[in-house]
Amino acid sequence: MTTAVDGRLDQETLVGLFERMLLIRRFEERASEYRLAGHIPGFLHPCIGQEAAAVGTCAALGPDDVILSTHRGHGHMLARGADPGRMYAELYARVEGYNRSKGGSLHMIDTDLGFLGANGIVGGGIPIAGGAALQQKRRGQGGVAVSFFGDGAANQGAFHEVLNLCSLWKLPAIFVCENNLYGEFTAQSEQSPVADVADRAAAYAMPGVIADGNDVLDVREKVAQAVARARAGEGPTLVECKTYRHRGHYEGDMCAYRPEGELEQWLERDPLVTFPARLVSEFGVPEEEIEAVRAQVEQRLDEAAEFAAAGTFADPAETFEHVYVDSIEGKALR
Amino acid sequence: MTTAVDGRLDQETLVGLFERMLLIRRFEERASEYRLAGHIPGFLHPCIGQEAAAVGTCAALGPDDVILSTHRGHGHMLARGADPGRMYAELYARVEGYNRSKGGSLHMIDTDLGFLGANGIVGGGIPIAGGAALQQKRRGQGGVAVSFFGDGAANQGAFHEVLNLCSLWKLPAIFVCENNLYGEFTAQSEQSPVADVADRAAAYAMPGVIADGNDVLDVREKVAQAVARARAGEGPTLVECKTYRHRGHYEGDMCAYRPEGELEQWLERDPLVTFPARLVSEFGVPEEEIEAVRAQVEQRLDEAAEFAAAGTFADPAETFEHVYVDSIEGKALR
Amino acid sequence: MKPIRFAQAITQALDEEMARDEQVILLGEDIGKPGGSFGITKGLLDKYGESRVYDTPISEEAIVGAALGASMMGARPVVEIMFNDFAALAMDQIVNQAAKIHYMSGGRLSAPLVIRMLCGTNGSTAGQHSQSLEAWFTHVPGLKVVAPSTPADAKAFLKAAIRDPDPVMFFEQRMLYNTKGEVPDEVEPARLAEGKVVREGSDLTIAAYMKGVHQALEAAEILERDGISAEVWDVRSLVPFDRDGLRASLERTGRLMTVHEAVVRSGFGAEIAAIAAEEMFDLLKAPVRRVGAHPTPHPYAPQLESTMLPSVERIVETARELVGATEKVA
Amino acid sequence: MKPIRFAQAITQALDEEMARDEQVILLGEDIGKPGGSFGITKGLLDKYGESRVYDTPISEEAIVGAALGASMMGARPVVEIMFNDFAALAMDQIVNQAAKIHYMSGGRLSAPLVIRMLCGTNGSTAGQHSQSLEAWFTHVPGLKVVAPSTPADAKAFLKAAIRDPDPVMFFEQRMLYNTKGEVPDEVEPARLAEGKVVREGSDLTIAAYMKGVHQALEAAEILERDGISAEVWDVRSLVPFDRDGLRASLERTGRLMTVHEAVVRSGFGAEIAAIAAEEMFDLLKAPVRRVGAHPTPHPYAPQLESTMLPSVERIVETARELVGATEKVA
Ligand SMILES: Cc1ncc(C[n+]2csc(CCOP(=O)(O)OP(=O)(O)O)c2C)c(N)n1
Ligand SMILES: Cc1ncc(C[n+]2csc(CCOP(=O)(O)OP(=O)(O)O)c2C)c(N)n1
Ligand SMILES: [Mg+2]
Ligand SMILES: [Mg+2]
Repeated sequence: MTTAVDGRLDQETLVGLFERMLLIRRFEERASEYRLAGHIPGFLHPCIGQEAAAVGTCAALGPDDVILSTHRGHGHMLARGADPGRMYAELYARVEGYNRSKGGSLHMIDTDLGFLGANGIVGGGIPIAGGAALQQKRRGQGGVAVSFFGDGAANQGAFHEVLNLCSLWKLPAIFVCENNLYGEFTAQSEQSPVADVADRAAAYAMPGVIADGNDVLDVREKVAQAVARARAGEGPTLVECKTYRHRGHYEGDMCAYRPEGELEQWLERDPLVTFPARLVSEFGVPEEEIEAVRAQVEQRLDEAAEFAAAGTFADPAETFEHVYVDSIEGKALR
Repeated sequence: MTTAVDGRLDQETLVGLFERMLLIRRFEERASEYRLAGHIPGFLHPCIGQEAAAVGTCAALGPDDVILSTHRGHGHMLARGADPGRMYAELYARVEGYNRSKGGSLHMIDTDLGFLGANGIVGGGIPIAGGAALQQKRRGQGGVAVSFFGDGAANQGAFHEVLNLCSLWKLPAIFVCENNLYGEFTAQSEQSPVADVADRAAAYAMPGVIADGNDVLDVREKVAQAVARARAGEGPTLVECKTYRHRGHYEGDMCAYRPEGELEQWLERDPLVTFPARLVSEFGVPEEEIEAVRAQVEQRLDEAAEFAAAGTFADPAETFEHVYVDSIEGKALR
Repeated sequence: MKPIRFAQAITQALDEEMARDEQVILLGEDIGKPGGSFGITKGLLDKYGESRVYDTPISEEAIVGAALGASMMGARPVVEIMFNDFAALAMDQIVNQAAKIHYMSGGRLSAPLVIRMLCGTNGSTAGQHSQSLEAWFTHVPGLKVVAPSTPADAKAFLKAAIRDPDPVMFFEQRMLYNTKGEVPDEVEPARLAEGKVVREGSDLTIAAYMKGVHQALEAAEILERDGISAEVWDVRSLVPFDRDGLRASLERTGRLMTVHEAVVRSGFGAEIAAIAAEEMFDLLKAPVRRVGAHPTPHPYAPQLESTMLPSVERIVETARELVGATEKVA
Repeated sequence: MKPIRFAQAITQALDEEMARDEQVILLGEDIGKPGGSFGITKGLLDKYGESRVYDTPISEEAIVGAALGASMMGARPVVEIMFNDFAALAMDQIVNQAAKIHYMSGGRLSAPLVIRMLCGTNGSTAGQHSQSLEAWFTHVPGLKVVAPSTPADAKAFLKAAIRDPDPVMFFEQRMLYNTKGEVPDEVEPARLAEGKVVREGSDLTIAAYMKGVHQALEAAEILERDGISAEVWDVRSLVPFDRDGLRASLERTGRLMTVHEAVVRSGFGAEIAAIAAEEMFDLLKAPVRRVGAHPTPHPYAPQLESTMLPSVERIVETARELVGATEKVA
């Protein structure tokens, strides 16, 4: 079962990558249903279509590495190994959620996984990742910090400041740009004259690499190289994953801005179609195993949703907790 | 007297460039004396050594062009043709100053010259220049907007955002980086892994050009090309002028951070030494004319300083004016 | 005169001002074809073209800077900042540049721009999309700050803001976008300086703005049943602030409560309370009371969020205490 | 116990905390070899090395972000922002990120960092290097805000701020750097919550902080000659704010004046005044008065600047009016 396949990844690992991608896909599809059914308030920004970038990246990381994510962060967190039950619980606004229902989709955090946060501010996680990389370097144990961000975020000032700083100090940071061709409802080409975000790496004397963001193995490979470079003390890398979000910017967006046929083209490269096909044809994974994974994922998500639905709502008094670590008299300071 | 020299510039123009550079040099040297003598409160950031960048740039501009400057802005303003008397008056905090003594060195502005302001925030003028360029384009009369900034400012987020935006919209902006090798007391090499700021232009799909910032003709030439490009609707250019400030970051800085011999090397390339020498040897300007210019500049600055010293102090009631254009009842709103 | 939505009133003001003055331009994220995240600018790109409506990269500082530079040279830019939380990314251009340029230049330059900002929660929008940060801007001399509560005011104040020669921060509370109100067919720009009594009363003055006005009005209905007569005074313009209007109301009531969705601590209610305690102390029969968000970040969970945010119930209770307290004292 | 300069007290606090805990690191512009624009960190790079003292590019947002990310992972960063005006460039990281991370994570993460910021004028430093923006931060739940007035407090509070588990905004008024005061040899970190009576009095309470305390003390001397007894209460900690301390003082005096260099409108004096008007109304015998900068940008010219800024004379005059006014009323 664990025969080495391409010299590095055995079948089990490969199937594991598929499983993670499928978990993300189905987590998001279900989340959108649960939202329609009224279980989830607030925003949802599904990452459907971008699973390979999330899973490929996280597959190249070790347990001491940390991740800063975005408003489209469920995939990153699941790819990192998060429990979908606690994630749904957070979305359902239950105390069993990762953040006791205080964060929600935009601010999910799990320190145990080194998942230092989704972020509601476009580009807002990038500086934090720089700081995490700084502390990784100070620790000297080879840990890296990964910063996920979108093509739109690459036009924020923070991107520039942080890439400069991290390259200057040779910090172990990996900047993973998920270029899904859009920021909200506006094409990337209308937001920047530079099509390849990776081309910006040169401005910081760091390598800029393009990965096929719909190919989990390619992403994994490119990120792994970046991680090796970072662990070796050679500094950060910018990895651009070319990908596409199948759904709207958020749940409810009808995607009127898309040219006809664009989605269809990308659907042909859907990692959840192409990768399992490759597993079978190229890596000799039996069809039944694929089907078994599908069933497991559904079951896991059934349980996750049940866990969330059975969760409890925070007592209103919790509103005043966690404003400060040492809240004076347990209440928010006035 | 107006014989064409290098195919474009006649002797009068060349001598004019020298005159401007000398005016700046002596303006700054005197300002430092006047400050020591107690006439000038607040900060002074002298641009001594960088005159060629200022004068070369402004020599490539027309009357409808506008300029955004920096904390080291006296040279830019004088290069643009400002009256040293009104400038000293501003520094002396007199109402005859360009800004009725409300701005001082860091905030000098003359709308008549299209000089839209020095700036106390490193990088703070860059976004404004982007907006000025936008309006120039909207006007459609071929005007450009020039943004001066330092090597240190090139690490600010604003730099990134604005260069991206201006290139995207093909705005008539010229980004003139005066790379004087330091930001305050820290070498540029300790602030960025990229030695040539011009190398960052590629990240915005715009040309990046390096000029010898101590050679007024080279600067003028490179900026003129950028201006032509901008006027033709082809978008912005980043021009990096390699130069050096002879004095400290501000008056009072003893420059302990400089490696030995560095200043001396740059003094050999002092534009106020090399350019007049070239005028004589290469362009056949008579020594006497150079001397005459020197005398004129001193006389002009004598008069300027007298004008400032004879100026009046604003009535304290002026404190409350100009907070709003239509100050309610002429007073600051509470 | 027909009822329209608050959001429509904003669109109409933009449209009419753009038609009137070709120097009125719009800048913001997704505001072109898509019409912005909330549809406010829908149709304006088609109507006025690319030299009037600028759909920008996600670069808040550059956007405000672009508006500022253009405004110095004759344009009348109106910026849309999608959520006021994101203004945190443009504070230098707003505060250090736009607010001060007229003053620092000794009156030689000015910055006639408007920054429209959505504020307040939209329901579980959590920590970074729910804040109400207007107080920050009221602390910055050189800025004007407007916060309308009705479609009619939104339209009249936005028109005034666009014609105003100074930088105006224009707050639009998300929760008001779908509220309806009568808007005259011809709206004249308002004077950016006046509050307004929207309900007369004699026992206490509730100085409120934006959604707070609606909550105060609801509370006033309930209080009336208790025999408490609340005057609701819509602040509307935070800077300049209508001291005379506040005084006139306190002359009638002698008691003051402030209401806003922003966090109470150092919110604009503090300024109003301080003005009253400083300049109208002789009129006060009772302590000033402030109702607003409790000082926590915005929680995601609905029941926590509604605990944090001001509510009609809190206003009613506070009013009862306030009027009761005075009776005890008197 | 010997008198040292305020600036030295800051250096000592940094030095001692760095010696105590190797997770204390410094970040800021020019803070390495040059020791920072004001020499505060001089010698610390040599003493503690490059993995403790980070001289940064001019990138305020990245600097604060770097501190924040490191703090989440166990470091105790102290950032130097050269002038608080430049914090405008880092507001997202301070306000949307650092302030909220503990809350948004449901208590799973925290951000024990300190942001040291110079504030106030240094004499004709004009529009962009003179502001006092502390009030902004007091409006943001999740941040603590400290503003010491003496070397001893500066040292004790900075040590406390560094050991504090939350993000602390630490204000250092430029004009105090050269003032001297006694500092015990062994300084224990202060509790970040207490104001302090620095002069006792019975006619009015002057609640002041930073330079305002020194101005208030001078004014109190002058007032004493008039027979007016002013109590000076050093606020010290703006968030958390010492309500009990204020109440205790008002119980003695019944009159309140606030003093700070920040612009009065929506300054922290408004919050203090509002607290008094809300919670201590029964103690007030007279209107609250606020002394601070008039609402204009900072002018360059010295005589305009001194018109704008609060002065001992204005405090004295205001106190006379305040005490006089009550006598009229009474
Ligand atoms: C500072 C800031 N500006 C604007 C927004 C609104 N917004 C949310 S997502 C988004 C688009 C982001 O595009 P990109 O970075 O490409 O990420 P994607 O959504 O495509 O994953 C925008 C503009 C925001 N959240 N934060
Ligand atoms: C936002 C901001 N950060 C820091 C400063 C303090 N400061 C003033 S000038 C300067 C150095 C600027 O370096 P550079 O851009 O290279 O210009 P130069 O002084 O060399 O002309 C710094 C850090 C400032 N004024 N504004
Ligand atoms: Mg995108
Ligand atoms: Mg420099």
